[in-house]
Amino acid sequence: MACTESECVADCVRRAETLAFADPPPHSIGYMPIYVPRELIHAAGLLPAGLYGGGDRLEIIRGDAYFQSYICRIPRSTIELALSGHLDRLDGMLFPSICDVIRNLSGMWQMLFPDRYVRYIDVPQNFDPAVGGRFWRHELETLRRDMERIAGRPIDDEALRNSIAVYNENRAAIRELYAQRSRAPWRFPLSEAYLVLRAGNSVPPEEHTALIRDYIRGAENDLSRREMDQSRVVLAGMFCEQPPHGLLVTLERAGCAVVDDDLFLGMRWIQGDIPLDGDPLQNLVDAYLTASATTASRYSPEGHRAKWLLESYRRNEAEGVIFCAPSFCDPALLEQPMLVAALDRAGIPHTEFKYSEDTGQFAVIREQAGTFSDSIRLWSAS
Amino acid sequence: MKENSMLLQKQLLADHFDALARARDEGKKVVYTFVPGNLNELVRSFDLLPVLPEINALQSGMRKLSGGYITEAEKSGHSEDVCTYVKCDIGMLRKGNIGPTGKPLPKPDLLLLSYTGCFTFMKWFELLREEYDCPVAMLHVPYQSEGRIEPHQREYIVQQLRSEIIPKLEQVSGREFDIEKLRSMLRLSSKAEDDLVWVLESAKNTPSPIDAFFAGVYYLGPIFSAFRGTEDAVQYYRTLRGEIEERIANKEGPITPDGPMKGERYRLVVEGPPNWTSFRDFWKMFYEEDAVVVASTYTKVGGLYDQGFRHDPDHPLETLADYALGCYTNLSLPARVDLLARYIRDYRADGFLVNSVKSCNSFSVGQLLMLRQLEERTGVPGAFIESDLVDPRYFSAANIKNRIESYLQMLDQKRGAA
Amino acid sequence: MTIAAGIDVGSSAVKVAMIIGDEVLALHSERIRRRELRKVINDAYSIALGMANVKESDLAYVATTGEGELVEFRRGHFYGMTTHARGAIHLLPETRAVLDIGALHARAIQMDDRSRVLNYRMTSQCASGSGQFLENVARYLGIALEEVGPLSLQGDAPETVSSICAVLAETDVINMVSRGIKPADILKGIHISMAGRYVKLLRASGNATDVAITGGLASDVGLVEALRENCADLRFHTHPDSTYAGAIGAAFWGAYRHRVLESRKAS
Amino acid sequence: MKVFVGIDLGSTTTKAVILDEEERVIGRGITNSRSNYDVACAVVREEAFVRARFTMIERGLRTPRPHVIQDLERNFRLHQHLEQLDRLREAMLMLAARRGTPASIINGICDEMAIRARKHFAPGATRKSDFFRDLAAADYMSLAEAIREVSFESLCAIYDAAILAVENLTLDRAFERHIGSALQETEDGESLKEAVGAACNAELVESGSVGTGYGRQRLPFPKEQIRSEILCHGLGAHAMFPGTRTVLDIGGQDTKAIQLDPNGIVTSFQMNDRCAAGCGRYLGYIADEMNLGLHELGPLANESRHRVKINSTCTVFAGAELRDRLALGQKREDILAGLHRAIILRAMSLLARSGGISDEFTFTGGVARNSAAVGALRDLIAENYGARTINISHESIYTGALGAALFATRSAVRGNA
Ligand SMILES: Nc1ncnc2c1ncn2[C@@H]1O[C@H](COP(=O)(O)OP(=O)(O)O)[C@@H](O)[C@H]1O
Ligand SMILES: Nc1ncnc2c1ncn2[C@@H]1O[C@H](COP(=O)(O)OP(=O)(O)O)[C@@H](O)[C@H]1O
Ligand code: SF4
Ligand code: SF4
Ligand code: SF4
Repeated sequence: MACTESECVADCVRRAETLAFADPPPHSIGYMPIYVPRELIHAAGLLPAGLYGGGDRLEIIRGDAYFQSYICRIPRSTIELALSGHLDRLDGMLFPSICDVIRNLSGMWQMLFPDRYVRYIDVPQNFDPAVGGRFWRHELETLRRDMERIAGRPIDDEALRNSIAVYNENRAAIRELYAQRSRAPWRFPLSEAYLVLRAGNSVPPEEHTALIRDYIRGAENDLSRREMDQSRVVLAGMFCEQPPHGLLVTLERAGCAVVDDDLFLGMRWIQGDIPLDGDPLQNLVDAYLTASATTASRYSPEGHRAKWLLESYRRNEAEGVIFCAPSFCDPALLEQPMLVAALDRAGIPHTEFKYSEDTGQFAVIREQAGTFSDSIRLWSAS
Repeated sequence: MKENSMLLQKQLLADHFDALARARDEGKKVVYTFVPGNLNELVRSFDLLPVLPEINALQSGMRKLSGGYITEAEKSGHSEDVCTYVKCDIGMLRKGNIGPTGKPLPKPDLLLLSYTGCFTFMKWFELLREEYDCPVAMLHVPYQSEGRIEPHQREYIVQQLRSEIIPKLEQVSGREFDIEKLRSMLRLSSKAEDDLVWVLESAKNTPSPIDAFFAGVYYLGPIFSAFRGTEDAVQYYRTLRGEIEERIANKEGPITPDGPMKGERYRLVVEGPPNWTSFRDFWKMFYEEDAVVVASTYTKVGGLYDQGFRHDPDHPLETLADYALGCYTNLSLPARVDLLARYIRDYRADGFLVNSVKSCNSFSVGQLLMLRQLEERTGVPGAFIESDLVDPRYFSAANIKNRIESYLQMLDQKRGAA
Repeated sequence: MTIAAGIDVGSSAVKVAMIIGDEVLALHSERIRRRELRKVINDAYSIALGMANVKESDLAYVATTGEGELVEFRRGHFYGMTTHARGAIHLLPETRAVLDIGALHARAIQMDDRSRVLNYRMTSQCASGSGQFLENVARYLGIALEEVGPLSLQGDAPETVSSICAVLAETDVINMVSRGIKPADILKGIHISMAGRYVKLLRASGNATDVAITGGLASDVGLVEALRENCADLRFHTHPDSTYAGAIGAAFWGAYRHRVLESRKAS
Repeated sequence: MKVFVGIDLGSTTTKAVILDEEERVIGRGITNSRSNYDVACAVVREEAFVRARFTMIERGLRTPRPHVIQDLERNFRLHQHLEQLDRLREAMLMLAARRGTPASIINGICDEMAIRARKHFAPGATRKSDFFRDLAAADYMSLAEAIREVSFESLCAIYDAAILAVENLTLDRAFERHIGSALQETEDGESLKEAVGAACNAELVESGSVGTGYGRQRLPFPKEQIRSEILCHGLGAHAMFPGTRTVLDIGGQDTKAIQLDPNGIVTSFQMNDRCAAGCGRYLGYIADEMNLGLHELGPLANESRHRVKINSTCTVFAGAELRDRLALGQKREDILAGLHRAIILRAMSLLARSGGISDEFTFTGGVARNSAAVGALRDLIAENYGARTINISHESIYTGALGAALFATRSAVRGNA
């Protein structure tokens, strides 16, 4: 079925909203942004549903009642969704160890919804296969048993292998989208790609992979899209609470073409394909130890994060870096000075600002992004 | 009026910071590490000197230096939003790394990142590593998400101690791990811990002879920090216990900066850390109204001794693991609520108060739900105030006083009605 | 020679600059204070045209900056920091950084000798310690804005404001007044805490030592003094026309763009 | 006659309530809070006592004459206003002389202001504000804008300095000074003459007073006479609506959610945190920005058909956001509707924090006078809690002061016993 990229985006928006604002499909397990091995959920025949906040349209009433003003937005909108019944049909919730906020949120869930399945997933910070690897395997085994219990059927190795293959495909499609965007950002603007990715939180991975491919084909064939005079930037800091769509539009209008970012890392925290042969669970364990994306939530032994950023800058032939982190996001904001120092050492231009998922005013951001882009564009020749 | 225990504690600190100042010259090696779940005995068993940046930060707060340090750190690009302990430490470093007694602190030879109950610690030492360019030993302590310590968690820690921490300590100190020495220190720890628990539980008396929050933080100094496992700490708690026994015999209340408290009108339980920049003013808001804190959770961030934990010389590595796993901020929220409910009941509290600090997500996220649950479970009304650890900009005295006063008047009104 | 206009639509005042070649022809500023913005813009613009003695048709380019989207007759828009840097270089050629302090935001900009913006920092979120806040306090104390600076210089026992929020800080000020603190000391205290925040911003943006202060608060001598006291290693420069830096910068960029476009047309 | 006074020194307004021994309200007063708390206190007390004398007049009449009394009070207020205007003129002339501004300009403006004042207080007229400061400012600014010889800027400065001086003067014995001339101008005034005389001579003995509110620490009262505003709002709301279980108070700078037991005793409460976003001052900034009176915001917002969703309620950025949105072509009423909803959303969170909304629910504080805020609150309560009895009274801004006065009465009674 041929469809244009705009139809495809509209389709994505509609599907993404089915989770947050209407009924989620039956038998799904909600999970917070990163480091959740979705393959294990999928292998049990359950749908992994990514929860990345409530966006800027959700009115927060009960959520604010539980969180002080100096805590980021994502836990409040997540609680709001749950307390207003939007998550009632989830069979359980997974809280990976991203930060103290998500960690404590898992306890709040236990208290607020004593009858529902809740699990905190402790992601190891030790990368020795015999130590951290063993621990992670234990976590995954527990998760596997839990999923089996919820689904009422065993997860055999074949099913798990199949799920790994499905997600390998999905990750490959996402990688292709990123590669295309980096090549021709005007053809695949972030404000669209974001929506296409976001849909992946609430549709089965097989469908999502197809959606992404449709979108890429649609946008490639749209000859009305012309190259624009923009500055190429890498965006960092958005791995958890997601920015409002208007922010991305603002960035692009202010002259920034985003060629790489860390949005929706939860879908692509495993880099490359996970092998299909051998013990599939062990393959998942090893993927975490050796092939997972570094984020601010993880211990970064030798400054891996800075390396990732510099590498992305070079690979994508970027001209600058924008740090755009959610307000009060400790992990992102704490690591920022280290990344800034690394960029300064490398002489790479950068700028930084904060947002929250319900930011409605973009004047300041527009001015900062605009000036940043101006200063790259007006002067890059000289 | 200074009591002996106070003088002793002062001396302990002074000696320690002197030793640190001389460390370079005397060829002693220094390890920076954190308070919750620290491995003090292990570090000391290698004859290494511990430095605790959190303690430096809170000391800077009490001496009104933190504001300047934080500004310094923010100037260099640190966000306004993040934990002020980190910024206070970085600022202090930028301004010459002068410790709380006015003597310079030595640079670390090792950053021992034992990472209990808070993710900020991890980034904190990553930041310090950039400054000092020295090795880091990382101990990942899993979270008690199900409200109990699981065997595989303990095992994971012991493995890390064996494969990561001990080798690095050996390397830095140039000594071999001496398990017997560790055992003997653990034995001293558990002795001091017995007396400490007695001190904390003395607040069950009426009137309470101690304030278990404002004075409590002083009482905990030695056991939470660099002195656990030493004879000095044992001595300190022995002396302290003696003094409190005397106060109980005389039916005396706690000692405050303005002398002994006279009446005891309200018995409170406090959740959350204190504010350090206006510590005295904050305390005064309580004792002026004859309110005494009989139990607090902050005094458990370095271990839940009152719930039965003791360092166990017979299982040295396992006990270190259990200790690290068991600190207050590593408990799940339901477990924290259980503990508070127990305190409210066991210490016969009239009320409980949450001091929510902006810096610390580990403490603060979920406190509003805890408040609601506790009110429902105990029938005791709670109060909620907000401040920060060491950022003077976040202590609005008028605002906090208003809330505390309103709260106490409410307790009064309820009592009048009953 | 190219004649161009720059209009800086701020949140408290509209500033207009008319330039010809390398020279400024006329400058005019109109405070908004509860008036309809479009009308204020039109008034300010026509007054400036009159002052410069030019007709609208003489203008090669009308450039806006700030919140200039309202201006229908503009030809192009430049972002605030780009224009302030340009304006500062025109007024104070020796400077390499700009501290622009307006009604709601402060911006610290680092630049090179051709006004290329190298780095910058800007306040966002909380509006504490902004010009608006100072204005409210002045109104509260019954002091005309022009007197704020000179009076602050007389303060000898400054009282610092603790609150970060401008609204709550106003209450702090009310309390101070009722405690009998002299207006001079209150103002000085406010200036000191504002200066602290701005210096933080400046340092975070880079390390040029010659700093041009632009924006409305450049004319506040009390604030300038507080900035100088706060850091001895920076040299702060002001110019009588500092307030107009944005408008001037916009005008010059406009003229530049005009030349670029013309030469494109020619070729 | 023994009376009891409660004073609520708020961040934006200061309120006083006077009770008689039967706990009946006989007088209320309100003024804007200002730098000198003692003056604010004195002014509001005087206001309340003036109002109490009017109550005495009513009580002294055998046949009720509400219309005549209304007229009388209106004329009285006009005289008070004109007196203030004279003082303002005097202060401005002095300042003008010092700055070299021609006196004729000031006099011209002031003459016109006096004419407008009579219109403000004409029968049936509605005023933009209860406060002299606001009424005078609106008139003055619009007149000053038309002046060409002197800059708007410097005329504003003169006004700003003068109004402060004028506000810090107290108005003692106001009743005695103006009632005579007011009576003369009142149609049918004769019929009140006797009652007015009696009211003038009635002895009102202040037998107890209690202070509360944001600035209560600075009230010239001993500590025993100070009560927390939480308790006062609780008790006041309970007195007005005895079935009250939940109280929401939105004042100038803070929002409070209070839960009560059946006796009006507070069982839990929550206040907004450090940030002043979404409180009454926010509406004040918005009104200023739109050049409207506070009274006009609600009605305008109610005209909205397409509410805009607004997330930020930062008070300081309110003006900027408003301008942004107007520039985007959004309608004033739609933005206003969104703003009101945003404020109430914040309040709803606070209510949820304090334990939800039980029946009956009472809304107090200045913002309860705003119809759009009330409308938004009704909607949100219905959406989230279902049917609840919602009490709002036009006097709800006095709830805290009423509670304080009740504490004064009761502690006097207890003291006597
Ligand atoms: N002489 C002065 N002293 C103090 N503040 C002043 C003075 N002149 C102007 N200001 C302040 O400058 C601000 C306006 O600055 P401006 O740069 O025009 O801001 P914006 O561009 O945001 O409108 C106002 O808030 C005003 O308070
Ligand atoms: N007549 C009115 N119409 C609409 N809003 C009003 C009116 N009067 C007061 N307000 C609102 O009430 C607020 C003041 O409330 P108040 O309870 O007096 O506060 P505080 O006790 O903090 O001074 C004002 O900021 C304003 O928003
Ligand atoms: S946005 Fe940041 S602070 Fe908030 S939950 Fe996510 S990682 Fe944690
Ligand atoms: S966030 Fe809390 S636990 Fe962590 S370092 Fe800061 S104060 Fe300590
Ligand atoms: S603290 Fe004040 S300035 Fe900051 S958001 Fe709140 S109201 Fe606005």
